[in-house]
Amino acid sequence: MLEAEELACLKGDRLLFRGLAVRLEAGELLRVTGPNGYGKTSLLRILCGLAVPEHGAVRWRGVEVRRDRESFHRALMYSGHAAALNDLLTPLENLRFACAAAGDDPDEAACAEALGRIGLGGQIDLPARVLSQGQRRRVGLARLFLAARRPLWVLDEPFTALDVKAVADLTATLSAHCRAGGIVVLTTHQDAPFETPPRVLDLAGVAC
Amino acid sequence: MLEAEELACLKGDRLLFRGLAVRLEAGELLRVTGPNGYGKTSLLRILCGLAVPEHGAVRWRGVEVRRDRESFHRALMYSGHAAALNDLLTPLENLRFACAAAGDDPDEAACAEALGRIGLGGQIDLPARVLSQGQRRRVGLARLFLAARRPLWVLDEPFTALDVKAVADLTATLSAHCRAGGIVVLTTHQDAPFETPPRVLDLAGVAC
Amino acid sequence: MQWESWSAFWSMGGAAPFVWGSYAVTLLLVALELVLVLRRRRDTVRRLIRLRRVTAPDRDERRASKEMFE
Amino acid sequence: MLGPFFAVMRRDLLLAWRGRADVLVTLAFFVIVVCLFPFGVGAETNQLRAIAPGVLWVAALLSTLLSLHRLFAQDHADGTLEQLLLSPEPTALWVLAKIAAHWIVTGLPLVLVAPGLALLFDVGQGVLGVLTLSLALGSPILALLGAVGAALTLGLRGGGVLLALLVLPLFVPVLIFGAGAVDSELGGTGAAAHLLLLGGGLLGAIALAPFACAAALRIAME
Amino acid sequence: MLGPFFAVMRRDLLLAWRGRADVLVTLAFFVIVVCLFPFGVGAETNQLRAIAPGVLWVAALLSTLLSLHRLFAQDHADGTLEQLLLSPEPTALWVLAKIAAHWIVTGLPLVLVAPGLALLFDVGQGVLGVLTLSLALGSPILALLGAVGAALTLGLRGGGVLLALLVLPLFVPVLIFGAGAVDSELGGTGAAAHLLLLGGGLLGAIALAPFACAAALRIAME
Amino acid sequence: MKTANFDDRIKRSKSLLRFAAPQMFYPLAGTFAPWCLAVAAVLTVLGLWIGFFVAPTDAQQGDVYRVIFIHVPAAWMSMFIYLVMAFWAAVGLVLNTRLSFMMAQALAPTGAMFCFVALWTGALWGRPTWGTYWVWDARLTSQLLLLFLYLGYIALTQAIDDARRADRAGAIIALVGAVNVPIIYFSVQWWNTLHQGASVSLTRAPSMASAMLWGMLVMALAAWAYTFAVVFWRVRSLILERERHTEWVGAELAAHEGRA
Ligand code: HEM
Ligand SMILES: Nc1ncnc2c1ncn2[C@@H]1O[C@H](COP(=O)(O)OP(=O)(O)OP(=O)(O)O)[C@@H](O)[C@H]1O
Ligand SMILES: Nc1ncnc2c1ncn2[C@@H]1O[C@H](COP(=O)(O)OP(=O)(O)OP(=O)(O)O)[C@@H](O)[C@H]1O
Ligand SMILES: [Mg+2]
Ligand SMILES: [Mg+2]
Repeated sequence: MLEAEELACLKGDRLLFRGLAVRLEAGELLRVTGPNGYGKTSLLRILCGLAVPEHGAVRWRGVEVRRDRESFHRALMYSGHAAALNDLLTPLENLRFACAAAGDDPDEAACAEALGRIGLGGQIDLPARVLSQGQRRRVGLARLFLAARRPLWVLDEPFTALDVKAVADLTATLSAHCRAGGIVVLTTHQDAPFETPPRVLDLAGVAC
Repeated sequence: MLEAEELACLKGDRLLFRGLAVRLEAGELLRVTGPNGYGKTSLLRILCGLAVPEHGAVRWRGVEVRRDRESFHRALMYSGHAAALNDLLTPLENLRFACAAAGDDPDEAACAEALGRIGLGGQIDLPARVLSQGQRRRVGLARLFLAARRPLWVLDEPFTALDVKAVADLTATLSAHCRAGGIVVLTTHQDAPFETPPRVLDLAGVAC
Repeated sequence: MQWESWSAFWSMGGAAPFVWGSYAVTLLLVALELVLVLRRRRDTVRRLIRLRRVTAPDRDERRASKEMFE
Repeated sequence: MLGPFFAVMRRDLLLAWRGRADVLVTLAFFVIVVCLFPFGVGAETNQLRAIAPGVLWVAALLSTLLSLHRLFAQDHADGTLEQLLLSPEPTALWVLAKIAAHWIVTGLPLVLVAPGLALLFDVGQGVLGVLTLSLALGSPILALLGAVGAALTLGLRGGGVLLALLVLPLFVPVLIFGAGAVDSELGGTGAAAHLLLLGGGLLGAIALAPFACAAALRIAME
Repeated sequence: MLGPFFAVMRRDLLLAWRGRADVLVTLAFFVIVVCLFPFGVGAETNQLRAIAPGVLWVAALLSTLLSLHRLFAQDHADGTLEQLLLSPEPTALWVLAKIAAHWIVTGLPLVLVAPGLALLFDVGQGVLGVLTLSLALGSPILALLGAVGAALTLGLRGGGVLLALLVLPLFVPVLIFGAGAVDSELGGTGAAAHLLLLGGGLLGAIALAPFACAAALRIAME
Repeated sequence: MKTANFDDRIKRSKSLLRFAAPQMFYPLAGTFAPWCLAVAAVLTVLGLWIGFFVAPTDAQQGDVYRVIFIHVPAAWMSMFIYLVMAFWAAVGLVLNTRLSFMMAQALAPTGAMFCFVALWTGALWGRPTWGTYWVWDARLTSQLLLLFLYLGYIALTQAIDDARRADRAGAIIALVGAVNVPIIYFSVQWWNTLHQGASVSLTRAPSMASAMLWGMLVMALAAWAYTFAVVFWRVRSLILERERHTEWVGAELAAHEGRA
């Protein structure tokens, strides 16, 4: 489904990696690891089409993503370092907007339910500005419950700032998505309690 | 050394905790735990004097901190959620400024060495803007090596975004600081490999 | 030749500040630009040479990367 | 297809409503700039009347400029822009929605209060209509052109003022035709030609600016 | 004791140097605003000459205003301000350092180019000195007063323009005396009284503004 | 191996397009630049000689008019360079050739310099002839706005330090500016004629003395040659910067090191 070939990433003067190839089939979960600054975030942004690689190409169902950006992005759900929350809007409003902007349009009840499931039932009406770090993160992750139809999830350090229980819940959600035939690519420095140990791509191995 | 009495924290119309008391002696390491949104960050900001508690008082060596802000702040080193980095300056410049602003004035060589120790030897001349998430975090933490003379360290989620090796290093540094008679207060959701399990203050216990 | 004397030439029929002001500033700017351009070239070369020395150990890798970019 | 268009529009209007103060202060800035002039140039009525259309137009232009950097900055900082760029729908579409919402919030109020301010400068009642119309046609052009500049300078140091440098030369023709419309109405030539040109400019800007803006945003996020 | 003062000063000047474009573009904004006026009000030399001091002063005021929100915003966003407030030295001291660095970077260049721009409006050479002096005394006052406003509006939604609303009324007296100095020099009354008042205002502002600013910052960070 | 093949392929290819490859253009520019500068120097001396010693004093203006020998070439160059710059920006965006963006960026400072020179000399000329340094005449005003367009382009490309982003963002603003240049020009023309009668305008002497014309033309040619020289040098630095990871730059630098 998702293939990357011969990827190279150059940042300023530094070649982070090159000749990186990866191929993911339905149901796979890939964990990208590597020490700080080895290019995990850079790789994920390239896979999403947010950044252009110095060399190489990314393919989705055999089509280069730059050729058919729209259908690739219809299949993708990305969550980056930044939470994509507006401080003035409530978690509910933020979530509805995030879905609508991505082209889905879930109704309010579905969004409220997703927020409840992720443990923000009590904060549904607060402006996002006053949320705690972990609560902000959760709003972004609530989209996962509404994006089940999107096969490809790309998550950059999703466990940051989450408490232990939330980490376990999220891990379960990710596993369920894979069992249902989805693909997950994630980075994390924490040890997440996956039932079956995920496939690992260690950037320390391909680094230049 | 550091005492807090009868602390209460009110946010909006939510009382996060009340009647919280804690007393730390030289050489102690306190880990504040609790699920997301239970008030860890709020507590730490109160302890530092950045926020005023709804009720109660914080004392440093027996003197209320509001009475003698300056000598309390001379003894304190705080690292919050935000990294306090300017994107245009290099890590070296950022670190030197952070120290100078806090009233210390280490020379350039000492700063460069601290950065080298924390694993940023190769990034010393890059603008902070291009650093990876973990590298940004490290610049802030490099101050720990230069703040050994300050007895009280208050760290809000210092392990976020750090890779496994950096977490281990940081843990060792904290333990060493305590052995030398310092005090450390930190929050984290991750399990850090402390040699001796730290004292724990669980906010889930005092939450309202 | 139109000028009776050098001093007549320099006074430009009374418009000396304007004429010579124009020419002087132009000359200055052109000279400045040339100096800046040449200095930039020198600095670039020096900087890149220094950079090459610093990264000398992985020069082989760089060569490999170049091949890859082709 | 229009999903993101309306989602962005609705959200931006909601945000403006939530941060009500914002709307009021762009307006307030306009009013204050206009009112500062008499302090600067002295209170002679004839002179003030002569410069009034120019002052109003320049003030409108400056207020637009001042509010422009907020068009994408917040969304850029909090990661929303990244998410929008990953939207499967065409980028130019939601960009247009953002610009439209921005104009409704910052441009429209100016158009509405301008006649009132013109009266303070003792401008003849006959030309108030032309003044309003010229602003109504011109200020969306300013917003559209400015959006391109805002996208280009996104996340750069000194963004706000760099933006000013980039777009002000582009604003000059709008200013000339806008202020010129009022003057030629006063001079008796009639403002039709100026207004037609402004209208044509508006159509051109609507057709081109969102695409330039979308390209600039993609470049900025690389 | 002066450690943080010089540290802050050095850093802010270094930052300005690093983002060199920034310095140039505040200046550019000033230049462009001044140059826009003729397009708005028409190119008649006499009229332009009459409004020139006012226009220059209003433009200086607007450029100052526009650059103000950058005074603390960046440090607030990245957490530096939090750290500075935890500094054991007096807050007013490093606040003064920040303001001084800001003026050197944004105010001083305006003072230096103003005479050149005055020539574009064909202002008599005799008053150029007074114009420059009035700006040299007035623009630091603007920076000091503006800093208090910037601190008060820190982190608020619509900060930039809310700031404008807060400080413009405070700026008006400065504008009146500043532009007035030039006018009375032209009118033959001599500018001494105006300039003395500006000088007095400057001393007062230096004495008081840093403390007000420090208090505002502590409140903003709570 | 592959690299060598690629280089060979470029060298063998007969088409002119091969010079679009930075490593081909780099030595070419290096060879031409000094020659261009020499030509510029010779032409300048010739032009100034014509201007100051052959051309007669003007009946109306006296000797002030001798500013024309830099004023007009500078004004021409400033306008022409902007067009060339926009052209390269467009080529870069369409064909995605790195060298085009570099050319655009190398041209901008020289264009801005000529623009400023035209303004400065015009202002100094205006003082004795019109009695003022500046009037808001259409032509002068559009020249001023052109300077702002240049400065905006330069400031933008300088503020972005990722080369790829700087190239493309700069190209967009150059093109938007180019679309606006005619609009600005005509609007300003209209504005001025609307507001102000033809009290002052650039009325030129009815029959320009032919020596004067020649002087102007020679100086214009000198400006051309100078522009070529400076732009070639600047683009060489840019190429080195951008291509620093490639092998041929490595070889080039090694050669430099050897010489030093
Ligand atoms: C700041 C002031 C001035 C500016 C910005 C300026 C700008 C220009 C420009 C852009 C051109 C070239 C336009 C074209 O070829 O169509 C030009 C040409 C010329 N200018 Fe100026 N000018 C200024 C002042 C003056 C003054 C004061 C005079 C003389 C009284 C003057 C005399 C001329 C002449 C004779 C030409 C050549 C016209 C031609 O070959 O068509 N300029 N100027
Ligand atoms: N202009 C530049 N010059 C040199 N190095 C650069 C430049 N820009 C970025 N880098 C380097 O590129 C790397 C970017 O890494 P990236 O953010 O992808 O890391 P990461 O693996 O996600 O790290 P983390 O675990 O800390 O999030 C960093 O090491 C950074 O220092
Ligand atoms: N105005 C308000 N009204 C109601 N609740 C509020 C208000 N402001 C803040 N809160 C709540 O106060 C809490 C602040 O928590 P704080 O940031 O201290 O949590 P934390 O323990 O650090 O969490 P985390 O682990 O996520 O960092 C959050 O639960 C937030 O929802
Ligand atoms: Mg990362
Ligand atoms: Mg917290």
